[in-house]
Amino acid sequence: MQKMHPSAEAALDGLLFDGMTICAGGFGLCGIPERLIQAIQASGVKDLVVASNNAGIDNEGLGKLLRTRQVRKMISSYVGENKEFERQFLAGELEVEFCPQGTLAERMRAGGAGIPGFYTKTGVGTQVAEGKEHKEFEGETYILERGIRADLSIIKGWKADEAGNLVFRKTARNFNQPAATSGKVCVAEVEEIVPVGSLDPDSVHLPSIYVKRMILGAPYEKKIEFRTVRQREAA
Amino acid sequence: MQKMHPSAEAALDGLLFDGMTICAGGFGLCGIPERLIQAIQASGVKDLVVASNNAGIDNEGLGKLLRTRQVRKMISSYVGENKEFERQFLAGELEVEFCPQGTLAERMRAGGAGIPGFYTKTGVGTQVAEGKEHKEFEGETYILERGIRADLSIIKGWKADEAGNLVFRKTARNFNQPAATSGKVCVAEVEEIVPVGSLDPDSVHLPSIYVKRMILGAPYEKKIEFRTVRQREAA
Amino acid sequence: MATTMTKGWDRNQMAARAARELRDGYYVNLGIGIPTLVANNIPEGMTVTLQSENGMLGIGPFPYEDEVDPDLINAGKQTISQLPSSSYFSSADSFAMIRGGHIDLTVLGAMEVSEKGDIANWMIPGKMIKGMGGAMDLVAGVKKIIVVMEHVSKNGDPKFIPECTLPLTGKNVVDMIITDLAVFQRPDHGSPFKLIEVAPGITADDVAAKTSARYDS
Amino acid sequence: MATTMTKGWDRNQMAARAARELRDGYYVNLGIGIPTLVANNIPEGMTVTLQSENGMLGIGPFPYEDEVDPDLINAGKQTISQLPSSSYFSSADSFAMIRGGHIDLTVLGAMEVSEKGDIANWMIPGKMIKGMGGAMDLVAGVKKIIVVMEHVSKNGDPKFIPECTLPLTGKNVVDMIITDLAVFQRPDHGSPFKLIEVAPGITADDVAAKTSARYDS
Repeated sequence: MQKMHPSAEAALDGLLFDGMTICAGGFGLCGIPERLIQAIQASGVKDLVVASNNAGIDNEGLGKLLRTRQVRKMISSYVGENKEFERQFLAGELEVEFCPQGTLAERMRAGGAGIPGFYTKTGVGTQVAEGKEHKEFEGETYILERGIRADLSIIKGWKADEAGNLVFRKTARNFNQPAATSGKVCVAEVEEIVPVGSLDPDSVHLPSIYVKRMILGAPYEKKIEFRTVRQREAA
Repeated sequence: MQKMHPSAEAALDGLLFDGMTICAGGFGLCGIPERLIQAIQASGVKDLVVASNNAGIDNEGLGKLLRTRQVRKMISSYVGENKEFERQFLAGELEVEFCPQGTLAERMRAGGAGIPGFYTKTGVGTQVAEGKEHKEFEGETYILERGIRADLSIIKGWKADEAGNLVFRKTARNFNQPAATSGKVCVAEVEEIVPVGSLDPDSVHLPSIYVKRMILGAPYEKKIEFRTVRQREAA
Repeated sequence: MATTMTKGWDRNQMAARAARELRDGYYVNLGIGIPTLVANNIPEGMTVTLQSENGMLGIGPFPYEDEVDPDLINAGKQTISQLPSSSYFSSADSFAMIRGGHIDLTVLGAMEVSEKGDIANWMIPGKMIKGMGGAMDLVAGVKKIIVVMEHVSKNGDPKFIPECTLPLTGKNVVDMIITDLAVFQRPDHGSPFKLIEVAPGITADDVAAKTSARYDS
Repeated sequence: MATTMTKGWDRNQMAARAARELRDGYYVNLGIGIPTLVANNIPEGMTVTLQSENGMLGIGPFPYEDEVDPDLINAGKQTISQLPSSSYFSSADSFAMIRGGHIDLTVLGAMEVSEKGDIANWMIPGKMIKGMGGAMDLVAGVKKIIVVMEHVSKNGDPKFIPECTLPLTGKNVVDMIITDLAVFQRPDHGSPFKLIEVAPGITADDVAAKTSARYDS
């Protein structure tokens, strides 16, 4: 069972179709599956519904797919820092379902865990709750949120072994883990492929069962949105 | 903020009361919080509701609390291999709520994650579904299961740093992780305390926020329920 | 026909028959008993990863005496070993995997299977109830459910029957039944089972005589 | 009174006032803007662990130039550093922590707070909507919610008002309001807010003149 593919195009072969739902990992530009996004752009597939915490920035990350108008709908918690997004959204060309960040992460996890719906207090009494089932548990009101089951998950990992066990690095883990579980198929891009046996079985973040196909995406440039530093005090 | 305590008794001080609900980690005799169970036994606290996958075996693990009749109700998926349990159960002295193993693990996680209820296909059409709300999602029937929020979680870890970050070892992780999150307070016993900075931040299984108090429980005997081995072929 | 053949498949042959349903790259959960023997019958050159529902992917063989580790057990609480490709996770994550439909195949024992694909394998009323463990989660979540069981009970009563008499583990979930006499399969959960194979020395009539469930032949 | 005093607290003093609500051992989530400054005001000798909702416990200071790591950012997407006690986890696990009530305290900015504890801080109709990010999860899940905001808007309108006019982030969730002029608190979500403190040089009448919400004084 060969999970490794020579290119993002090869790894996505046969998986893309118009109108499909895609779950993407990443937070801002941190830990985004940029090679796979690029290949999806190149494929020309369209009318996509994309669940991702953010929508990239202009021509970075999912911003690429927005620029080419391949996305019909975004399910996101925060979409600032993106002029093209703003233009399409205000022009009514792009549908957006705003979803609180924690609810979005949990919806991905739930979809991947066979849970079609769960109750949360998040959003009760706000626009987010409109049209959703309300239910009381122990005197408190909660709303029903739905699991997201995507046709495809695209994620970015740090290292994977040849069996598909994968680890993330620092805060680049973010949505990649829940997004990976929510797709019928998950394709991963990583910075390094290591031999089976190199990863500590106690420290695998994403067991091989979730990673159906993968590519080595390195080298990565890794853009930073807000570079904040402190100065060393003079010795 | 001192999380380390000199003994299980000290770590449980002020946390125990009659009629309380306790979530316990462990699977069979693997990864059970045996020092804490012993201290709960010694405290004499009674009418306990205990959520734990298993109920220990005779006088091992939770079997200790059963023998002293401190447990009013067990929420478990499998309670074989326990004569005293069987006696009390058949005599109607012990209440048992059978809960499918995956539903139990998810109920603990949900309780710890602020989710009072979730839908699952597990148990639909069986005794487990009786009296529970049924709901259709995309033409399939699911039942509503409730999150478990316990008064106290007791768990067993492998190593913890002084800040309370904790790692488990192999299959001893099991229910310890979800159980830890489900309690208003979680007390952990571990085999080794290491200095802050010794654990890889990418490989912490249970972030320090969940571990409110802890004890060094070593040395452990670690009993085995079914010792199965193979023979080395002759050279 | 040799007389031994008329008895149908033995336990290991039933496991071997179940193993023929494995495919390269499958992630599989095996129940206790005969299903466990499927692990010994994985075809050469095929990668099949075994899941243990307490929280492990990549179950290795039983350990050598000096490798026994109390922290490393399977869902049957037996000591096992790990493989280079193994990974560990919590029981919550393990059942997220199972419930979420990520496991390709599970092989389970059963006391009864109905012609509608219901399965009963966790409880006999009036006897001590031990609990369902992970069986209800497995039959509800895994993509393909194979039951391996003796064709008849110790009393000689059919176990593949019109309606289960015992409390169910799952309703309309079984995809394939492998007994010591025959194999039944259905393409989807709306279709009836079909007899697709009989054990050597067994005839379709032999099977029919010992089955009360309706099935296509 | 010196004239500078009559202006009330500056941004850093507001953060310092919020920091007085910290307790040893607290796990805290700080919003963007003034709330971030609370981190600079943690009392000496007190252990306070900062959570970043993208998936980290134990936020360190901004990195030195040569430590900058694109894989290490906070929820505001700024580069940060780690501490020896840090841990990383997924966003799903991070919000399980938040939603589950494990975070002791969050300090957030707001556009409006109502006298019933409603908060609006994510959207102005007619303007480009950026989304709520994690704000709705935080106000729904964290044990104690402190809002730090200017007492009046740029137009001089009160921000602590009878009813929010902007779309809500959370309903009946705020426990404490710290402005440049005063501090309001309530013991529980069924009680009215009470003016518990005024900034140096500010009188209760000054506060009343700039507040349309009802509160106990």
